[in-house]
Amino acid sequence: MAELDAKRLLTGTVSTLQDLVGWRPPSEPNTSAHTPDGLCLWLRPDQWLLFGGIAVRHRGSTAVLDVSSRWTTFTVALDALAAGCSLDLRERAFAVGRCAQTRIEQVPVIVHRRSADQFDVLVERPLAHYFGLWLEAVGK
Amino acid sequence: MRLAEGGTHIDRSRPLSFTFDGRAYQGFAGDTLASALLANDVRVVARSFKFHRPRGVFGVGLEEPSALVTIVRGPDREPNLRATEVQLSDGLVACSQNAWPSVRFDLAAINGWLAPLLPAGFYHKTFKWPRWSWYEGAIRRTAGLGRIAGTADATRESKRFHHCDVLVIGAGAAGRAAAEAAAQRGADVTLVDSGRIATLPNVRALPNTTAIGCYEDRLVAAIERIGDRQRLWKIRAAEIVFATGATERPLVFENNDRPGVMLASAVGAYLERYAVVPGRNVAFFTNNDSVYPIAEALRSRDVVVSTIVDTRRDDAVLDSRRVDCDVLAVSGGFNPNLQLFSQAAGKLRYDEKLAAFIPGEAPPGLRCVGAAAGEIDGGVAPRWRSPGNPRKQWVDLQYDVTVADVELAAREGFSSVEHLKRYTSVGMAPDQGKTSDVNALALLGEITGRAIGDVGTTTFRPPYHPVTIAALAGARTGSLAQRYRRLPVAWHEKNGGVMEDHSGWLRAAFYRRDGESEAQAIAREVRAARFGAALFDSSSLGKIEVFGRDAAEFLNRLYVNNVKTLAPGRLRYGMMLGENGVIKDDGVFGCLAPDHYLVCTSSSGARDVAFWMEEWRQCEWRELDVRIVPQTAQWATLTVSGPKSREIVARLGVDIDLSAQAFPHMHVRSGSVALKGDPQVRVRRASYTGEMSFEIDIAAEHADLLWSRLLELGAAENITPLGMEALDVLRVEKGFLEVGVDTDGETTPLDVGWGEAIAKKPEDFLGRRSLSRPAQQRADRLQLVGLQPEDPQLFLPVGVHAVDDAGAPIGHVTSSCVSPTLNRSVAMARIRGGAKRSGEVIAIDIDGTRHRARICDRAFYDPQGARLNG
Amino acid sequence: MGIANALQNSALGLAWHALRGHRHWRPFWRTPEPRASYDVVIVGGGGHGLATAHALATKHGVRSVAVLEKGWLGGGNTGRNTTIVRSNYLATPSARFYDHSLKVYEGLSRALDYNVMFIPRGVVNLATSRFQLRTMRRRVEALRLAGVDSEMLDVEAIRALMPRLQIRSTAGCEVFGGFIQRRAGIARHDAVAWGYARAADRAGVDIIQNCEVTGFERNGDEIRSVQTSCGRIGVDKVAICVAGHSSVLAEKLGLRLPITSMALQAMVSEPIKPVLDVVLDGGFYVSQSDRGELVMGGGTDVYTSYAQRSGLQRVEDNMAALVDLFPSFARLRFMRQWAGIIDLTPDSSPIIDAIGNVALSCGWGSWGFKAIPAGGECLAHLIATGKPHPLAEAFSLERFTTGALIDEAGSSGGMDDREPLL
Amino acid sequence: MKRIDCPWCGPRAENEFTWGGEAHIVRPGLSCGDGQWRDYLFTRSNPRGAHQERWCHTYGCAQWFHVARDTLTHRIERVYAIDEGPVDATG
Repeated sequence: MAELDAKRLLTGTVSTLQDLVGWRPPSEPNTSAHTPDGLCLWLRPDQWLLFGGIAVRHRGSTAVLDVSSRWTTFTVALDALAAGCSLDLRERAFAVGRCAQTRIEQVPVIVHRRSADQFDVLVERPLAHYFGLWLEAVGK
Repeated sequence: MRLAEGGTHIDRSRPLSFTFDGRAYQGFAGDTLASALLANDVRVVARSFKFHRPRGVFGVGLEEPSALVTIVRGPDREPNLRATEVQLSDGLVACSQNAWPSVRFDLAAINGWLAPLLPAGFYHKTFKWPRWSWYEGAIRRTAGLGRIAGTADATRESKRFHHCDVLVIGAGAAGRAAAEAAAQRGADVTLVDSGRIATLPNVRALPNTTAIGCYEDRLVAAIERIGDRQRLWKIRAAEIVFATGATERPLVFENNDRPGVMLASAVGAYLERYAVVPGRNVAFFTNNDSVYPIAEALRSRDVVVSTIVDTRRDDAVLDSRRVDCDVLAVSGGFNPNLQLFSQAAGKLRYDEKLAAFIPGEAPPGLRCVGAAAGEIDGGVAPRWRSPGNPRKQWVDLQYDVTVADVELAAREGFSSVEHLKRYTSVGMAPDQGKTSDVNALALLGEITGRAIGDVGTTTFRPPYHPVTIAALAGARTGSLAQRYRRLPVAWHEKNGGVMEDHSGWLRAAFYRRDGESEAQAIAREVRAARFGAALFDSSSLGKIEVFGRDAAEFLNRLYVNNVKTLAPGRLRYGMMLGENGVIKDDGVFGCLAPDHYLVCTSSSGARDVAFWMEEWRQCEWRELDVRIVPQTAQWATLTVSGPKSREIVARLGVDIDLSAQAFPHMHVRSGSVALKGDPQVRVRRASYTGEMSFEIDIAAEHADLLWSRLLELGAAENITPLGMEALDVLRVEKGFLEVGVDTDGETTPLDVGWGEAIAKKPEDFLGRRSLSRPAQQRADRLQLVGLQPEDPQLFLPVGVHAVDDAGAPIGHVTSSCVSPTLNRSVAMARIRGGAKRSGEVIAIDIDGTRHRARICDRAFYDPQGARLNG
Repeated sequence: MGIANALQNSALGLAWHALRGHRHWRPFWRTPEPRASYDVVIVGGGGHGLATAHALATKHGVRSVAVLEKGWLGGGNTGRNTTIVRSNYLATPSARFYDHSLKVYEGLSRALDYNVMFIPRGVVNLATSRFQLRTMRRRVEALRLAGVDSEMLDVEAIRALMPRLQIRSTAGCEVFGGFIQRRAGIARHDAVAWGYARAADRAGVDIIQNCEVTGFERNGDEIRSVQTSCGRIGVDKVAICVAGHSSVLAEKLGLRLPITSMALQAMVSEPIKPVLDVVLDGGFYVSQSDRGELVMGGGTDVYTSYAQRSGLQRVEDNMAALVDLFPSFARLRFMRQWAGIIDLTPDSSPIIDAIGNVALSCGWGSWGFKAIPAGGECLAHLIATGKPHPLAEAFSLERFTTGALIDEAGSSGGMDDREPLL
Repeated sequence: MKRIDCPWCGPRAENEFTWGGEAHIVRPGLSCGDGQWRDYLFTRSNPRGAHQERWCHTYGCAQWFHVARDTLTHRIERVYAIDEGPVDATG
């Protein structure tokens, strides 16, 4: 759990965001990229999650928001993840660096593959307690 | 009996002891309960479902219809297990079921003598007078199979998702070949089998795993047995190969359900795998060649095979000849196991040569191989029944269905195979007709003079084999059964907060203090808000940020209010409707900048509203430049409310001018607060209590700190944590409505007094057109009003109804409290035509007694709202 | 054979037939060839169609009636539902309608001379929050004033009714109370179809199975004949009672309806000795059949579907709900699942109305079984008299234009909402 | 459980998606008649066969898109963008 790490939500288009923050977020769905300001995950065609603390600002419908508290990050091993995640997690289908939003049981999650066996799983804070219990249960 | 040598599945060096019905027996590692019981010459292991006839082991695998037992583990018991699926373990405790006093002598066997009176569907033909309930209880108790434990089973089962290119179901010769071939093609292959699997190169093997269901888009559910636990596998495969083999079907003849009558293939399997012969003198009864090698194998182990009656030869002699034997091994041919294939929408067709259903057209990505594909030695001479008493010839052993029952069904017009199934319950038992279905429908065809292919087969339904409910529930039991959202402030639970479910969030109903009743606690919290200061965790409040040049236009289409006139820094209370005109959600929204708005929703509406906004943005109003970001989880919201609230908030050290002039009611300001790291805050002067309030949004990670800080800073004013119940009292005193409580699936804004406000708005908005339909315009609709009982101390429970002189309902109470502030009972109610009936006294019916109450304005407390401005 | 007929369905008859090896039972229904024309042709041989035919023949003296069933009698939702019969609906028109149906059920076995095994086990709904408890009180009071039995239950009363129920789970989920309708219960679904079919057949109704309607011939606004797989059949009036397939038939009639067809999943456990004596209703519902199976359902697959295919998700959700309510059921086994196609209306209330000489009974969603007797009576009344039955006036098509909807989403069993992430 | 091919995320399990009902229903203006408004609100073709509908990848990228699906076989004939007009009903 690394809650206090600064996170930002970027919303806009690739080009309007480039104007606002000075770099292009990844345009390939469900991929991540290392940017000058930190690791950046594709969430939607018009939304990205940045692991970094750049200034909050907006210009019209292009915006950078603070989401440092919104998600709690868990580090989860492949076996535990496969207990509840319906994604095809074979490496050829979900390589290191890929990310996806999906559900685990009744919990919406963002999954990011850090290594062959290590995943970051981001859970919205109000459900983090529940997800923690679930992780404990499937760990047994 | 067990032979001295042999047995591919058993390990003679590891003897195991177990008990059945209290008697101790010995078996070997690798035995099933069935093989061990046969090895110990236990012949009667169960009683049948309806007639309580003695039954022994009949098969060797999941097809077993008769030998149902209960496994006991301490206080826990698992009923209805087939003895053939129970792996023997040391100290295993098994017992028979559905028998009293014992399986050897069962009083309910009387049903057997009554059989003539109990044909299929007999209960529909009688027990009508005086009514079914006079008999139902007794009949219910005799039905059912095993008993379940009275205590909970605490253990959690696990689940597992799995993906592969090729899934092969069944590890027999054909399955192994298919798996090997696919692996050589370089495919990622998974092989599942109910039993053991010898390893294959580059094949993921899942032994002790039974595929139980084949669902859409090639999703296969499979159950892995790990000791006495089960794990559910959800396997998604690009291609599925069904190597599910075939199941032998019995021949139908008089007393074919007696202990000692067994499937020939089972007799062969017990000999080969467990070196067990179920008797000393085996006779065969067959209509095909499959039994001869088995007979040979028995003879080669010096087991007496007294005779082989082959219907293709000896049909004539059947009635006359007497054969001495203690085991009768029967074979009526084989049915390919196509249940899973059929669940996956595979078609079946009847094959005359095999007298069985074989795969027809297969959906893409599915194929059958081996016996499942009909690769079975033929030579079957179909024979669906025998001479003699049809009431003594069993078609379905598990639910006690006889030839006579099938005849009766046909006679009474139940000639559709689905009718047959429902009328006689053939194939409806836990085994789902594995040994009975083809016999039953062939018999039906014979009786009704139709070809079997025309009779058709019933649909196969998951699961192929019963699964414990625990395995399907998986981890979602106990503390994981209910998925609650938690507030960012941990303080509540540790400080007397009575946490309850409020639309999916665990929130404090009230805060318990020693020696205080619930009502006292609530009253104390209410007084604090009215006369001092209260602190409330409203973090579940929905917070949605809307950006863009067209943000105002976008929101103006969503709200019944006029959004465009809202100046930066201001808040407005608004309502949203569904297109049907019904109130969807309400709350304040604010203009932070001309291209940046904040939408606050109810806790329950937060996700729904954001979802609905996105739908309109993406699907209908694509021309608008606007983006929506729900930030409910990011921002905690702590509300300080009450006459003393301003001074307490001032002590926080926020860089916002809090004076009434600079920061009046219904305004919003941003700034930072003097806590570690000077976190940003957004403060709203909006109130749900009717008192001056400061709603402080702060990043959730700082919520704990801010909460305790406010408690410190307000200690002098005795700042008091406020629970949901007190909040409810406060808003009822003010006559503030709560969507979903004071409104329902039919309530429009016109019903809650918003008619004029709406009339002022020029533009269209979602749901507006619905409001002008005749029914929404009627004067006698349920309209929200205030209600004051004439007896000021009489509490009007929520839900009680107002009635007219004739006693007909004219509305109901939606919210209510005995106001500690006004020291009188006040309520809100939806009353027919209520809007125009202010001042009228109406009758409220509480448990049959009428009480008088006056219709009045909803704002009972501070109607002018002077206290809000403070 | 006179005796055989005289002694059809009774213990004595059973004994008489037993002595003769049950060789003299008559078919439940004739299998007639369709006539050239009928006064009324009812499309759909489920409970509603058969009950309508029965009411036409026995209450309104309309003898020239045919029921056309494309498959086998009762093969649709009548034979696929979870057999709950109750009348604890919120809106007064609904409560009155369903309560009439319940009253008929109470005497149906004797009326049809066929035991449909209606058993008033009592139907219980639980409140798991203060909010639900308050909402519930409104429903109970409304029912009481409409003359329908229902009473609030406190936790102790609930514990007494369901000793195995978990009142407070570790997750903080708590039962705050509930309410019961004691007269409500369950019946054997197939038997209701067979009983009505048998009685209708004896009253002269022609029941024609394996006869699919392929089209209609109209003369002006009136339908003059029905084209079927068994040929053309002339009609004075047509009734459509085809539940999930209503839109398909309507399309052949040139009508469009406020109906969406969806798949509802149902499931049963293995039979065990009695463990649950009442019917537990709500988002997830469970009762124990006389044979000992737990019969369960809950949640609709929320998208248009005509595929009666089983899904896994509902089973996992419902079994989790079951174990949370009754932890001691954990080692019991799930035995079989199936799906039915339900016809949902926007307000979860039915439609009983006529357009020209076509009478329509649909919108029965997941709550049609309990309504079979009243639905049949009301539709027959509409067909025979041309006027809506007083109990069914509210269930007109017009309400979707005027906006006079009868919202029963809360008490119909409803749909589950999938929570958006966003 | 079905799989639906999200135009952005590729094939995902059915329970990540939300069904949005029949597609290409035009919202009439305030001046429309009660009957027209009824048809917009409630009247649906609800066909047994080819159907054009809206789905949202709720648990994924939260994007709405169109799906041409057979309601009898559940086979998805085509997935197309939310801003595309109706496809020929014959698929």
